Amino acid sequence: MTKEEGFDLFRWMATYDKRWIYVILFIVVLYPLMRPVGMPITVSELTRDYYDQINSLKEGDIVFDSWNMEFSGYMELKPGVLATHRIFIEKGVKLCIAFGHFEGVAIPDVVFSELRSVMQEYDYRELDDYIILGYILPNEAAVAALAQDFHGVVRQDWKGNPIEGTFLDQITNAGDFAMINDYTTGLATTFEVRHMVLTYGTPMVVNCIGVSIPGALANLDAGLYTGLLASTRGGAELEYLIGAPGPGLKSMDAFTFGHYMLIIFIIIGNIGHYGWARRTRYRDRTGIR
Amino acid sequence: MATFFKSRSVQLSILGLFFLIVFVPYFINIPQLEWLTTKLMIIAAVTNAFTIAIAVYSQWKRSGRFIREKRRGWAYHIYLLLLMAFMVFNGIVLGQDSTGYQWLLQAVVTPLSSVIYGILAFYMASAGARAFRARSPHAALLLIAGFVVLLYQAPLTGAFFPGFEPAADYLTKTFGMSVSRMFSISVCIGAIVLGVRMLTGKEVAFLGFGEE
Amino acid sequence: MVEPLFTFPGLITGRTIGFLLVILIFVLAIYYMGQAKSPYIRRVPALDAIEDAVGRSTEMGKPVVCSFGCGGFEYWTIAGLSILGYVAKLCAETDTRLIVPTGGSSDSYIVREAAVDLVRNAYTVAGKSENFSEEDMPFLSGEQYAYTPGYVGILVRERPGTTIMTGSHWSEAMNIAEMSNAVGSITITAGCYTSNMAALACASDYVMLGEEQPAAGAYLSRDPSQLASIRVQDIYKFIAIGLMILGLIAINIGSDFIKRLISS
Amino acid sequence: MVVEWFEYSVTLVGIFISFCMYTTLYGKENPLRSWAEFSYLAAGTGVSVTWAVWYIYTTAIVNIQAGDIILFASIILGLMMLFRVHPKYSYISRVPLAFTVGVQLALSLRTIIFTDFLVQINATIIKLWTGVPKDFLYQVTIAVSVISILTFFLYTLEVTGPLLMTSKLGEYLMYIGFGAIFAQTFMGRLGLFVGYMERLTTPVWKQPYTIASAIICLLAAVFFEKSGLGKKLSAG
Repeated sequence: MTKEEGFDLFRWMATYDKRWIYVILFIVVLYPLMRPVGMPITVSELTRDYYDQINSLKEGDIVFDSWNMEFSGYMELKPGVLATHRIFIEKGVKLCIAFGHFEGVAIPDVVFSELRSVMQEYDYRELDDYIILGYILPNEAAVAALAQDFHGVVRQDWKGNPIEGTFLDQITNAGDFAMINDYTTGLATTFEVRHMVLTYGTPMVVNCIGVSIPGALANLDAGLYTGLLASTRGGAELEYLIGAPGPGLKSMDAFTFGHYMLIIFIIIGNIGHYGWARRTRYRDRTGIR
Repeated sequence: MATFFKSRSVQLSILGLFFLIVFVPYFINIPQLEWLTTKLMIIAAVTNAFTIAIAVYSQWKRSGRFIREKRRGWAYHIYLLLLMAFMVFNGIVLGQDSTGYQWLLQAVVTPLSSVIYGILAFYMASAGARAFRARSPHAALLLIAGFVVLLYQAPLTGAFFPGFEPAADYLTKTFGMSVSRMFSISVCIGAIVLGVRMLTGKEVAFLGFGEE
Repeated sequence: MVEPLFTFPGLITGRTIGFLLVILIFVLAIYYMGQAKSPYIRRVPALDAIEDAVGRSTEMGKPVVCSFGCGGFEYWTIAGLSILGYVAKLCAETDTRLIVPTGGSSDSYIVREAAVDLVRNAYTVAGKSENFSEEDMPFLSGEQYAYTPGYVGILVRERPGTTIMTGSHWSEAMNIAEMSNAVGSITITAGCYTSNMAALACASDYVMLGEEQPAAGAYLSRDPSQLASIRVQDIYKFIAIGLMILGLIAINIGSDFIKRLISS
Repeated sequence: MVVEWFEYSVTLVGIFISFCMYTTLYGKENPLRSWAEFSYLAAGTGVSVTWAVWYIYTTAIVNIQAGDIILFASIILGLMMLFRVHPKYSYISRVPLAFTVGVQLALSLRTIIFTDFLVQINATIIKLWTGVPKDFLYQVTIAVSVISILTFFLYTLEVTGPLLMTSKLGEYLMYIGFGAIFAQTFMGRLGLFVGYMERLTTPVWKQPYTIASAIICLLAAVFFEKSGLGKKLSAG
């Protein structure tokens, strides 16, 4: 655009430097996190059904607690992880925790330090109430073997403590778990569906990231999942449902601003496209479509 | 000995034999094989875990070449090899609770994992802003459906415009779910046929059968 | 779940139909792979897009970046390798520099060896073996999130005219597609799961949806086994369509015959 | 609030190295980004090697010591697998490769026909009218969408006549689905970023370091570009 043409708003809308989007996204996310506004939230049917499934567990039920997420995935699923574990602790459910990624090793300290007060309140202890087995789901063969002969694969927890003499003595194969509770960015979840749910019929609830929701909805509709919590927003709704505000509800302001920012930029882009690009026969440089 | 390892028919027999031992008992009740199939799965799982060493070797080979030939950025490769060695030494020899291992895990690995994965929000935002155009009927449908679901997902919308929730629910639980279900149905057949190609020796590149 | 329609002595209940369908795939695949005359396959639009894009890069004197994914030897990777072979042939014939980022997962090391042979053969067949450089096929680590900045770094440094991203890519696909666009490169991608396809449909100049990628690979390679794969998949799509239509008709007039058949 | 030195140093370096990697968004090479990239590559590989060794120890060695002698085969096959990169003896790795691929293939092929084919088809076969208009609308939409989109992906026959119509319908319905899926994918990515920013701003004592790191790294990225040092000091 040469100086003579002067400023053309439509042209700017079609060709502005995209890095402005990055700067604005930083601002609209960081500001409400530091100065929360506290906006209302509605609870979806999906989250209510998920809550009913978790709530149906009784004291002493043993749950296969599968953390199929990198540390980055935990950033998205944090609200759901904290909310469901609060419910497990309060109900006295026993947890058998396994990781599907080696970064999983950094997550327990973060989770259980956030829940320290409720754990002390209900006297919820490692080895008595929950056992961390570590990164034991590296590939499909590992999941299938664990499902078929639990004690043939695992004899100690992630710190080397023997699991003999613990509540895991009641587990011989995947069918002995009351439920599979899965937090996932993908990884070993598909293998658990094939070799635990399909083969042994163990009910499975999943808290998945946004990318996995379409596939998870198909499995929920097909009966392979019995409950689904969708990404950060699902976790925030669960926090609201159980009356325990946490990182999820705190993030919802930033969530709203982030979505509205994208919508505004899409509108700007379309106005610029129709107002300038099409008018000047600006040949799409690829000429393919 | 070498001919045994190099022989294609021997490799395909191993492939086929262990395939059948694990495949058939799932359909035909052969209790005697249950113990063996479990052990074979554990052996396969552990054998797979060794491939990480190939990753480290490939990285050392590549960085070594950068350093030997003083290619641009060779200093970074020295830093990489030293830090990797330090991390492996701490993790395996001193144990995962050692201060060095935990420090690097919490100061480098978890933050950068979060950044690299989370940076996608920016790329999706700029892709949406740049490319979400109603350029064609398809693109217009994609745009409208995306708009409705985006608006619903912003929690504030629900408080003022409750109408978006049923619309977004319909779009995600029918069209979105159908696209995913369709791909499962068709892709799984491709995966099974690929298995047939491997078992019948038509696809053996993974066995390194460039030459006989 | 509904009661199975029938049980077969010796076969575990509820898995009979699945067993028969897998056996049928084996039979059909072996039959089509053994056929002298390859099954018909229509030319997919992706190939025209690839040819246009490589031609444009040649005109601009810019390199082409083509990757075959981060996975091991699986469905999408083999399609990606076939397309890589085709792009390598085009680049060798037109003396256009080809850069092939490799790595990305613990399974990708083994695929890299096959990819190097593939590209070397393409240059040899074109009589340009001196132009082949293994340096232009860097191994960017076995870690997805170290592979991604490595790949992005190549795009930022080399500023290719065309970026062709096939095979199985996961979340890094968006990083790569957006950076490819940012450096002014024509971006051709292939999605291997629904969320990627939706996002790449936005971010790319051309996106291969679902099986268009394996179909393109089969069309290019003329490899009987890849052609057989596409053929068997089409047959099973008709089986799926048939089961669903008949099942819907039956169940809505009061008979769960099809559902019980499937559950046998 | 006294913060222990370990947590303090880990948080400070973690915040700063994060914004070094965020300079990727600036789109130009700079040494901060290279430093972050190589740090992650090194430390990330170190952690994955550590856990691979741990997994081999706990799943093979511990069980062998407990009497499961057959698992000794996994150590032998694993060591043979390493020959993959040997220039001369790489053929030795074909036996463990053939074995692991054979087992893995059986595990997926024996179940994928159910989870991805039969169970999905079965779920689409459902009573359309159950007295609830909403369910009727949902079920009809799902049935029509799945069937018509399937016809869009046929390659070994010319798509003409009625098949062309359903294929065209399938394409349009697929793009509606893509719109919804794009929005869900964006929600997921935004959730990831917001979740990490929440971690960098909680507790409150982290906030000044987060803001400072963001500004410093942005200025550094601009400086390295304008001064031309970025290209020189960053990795090849």
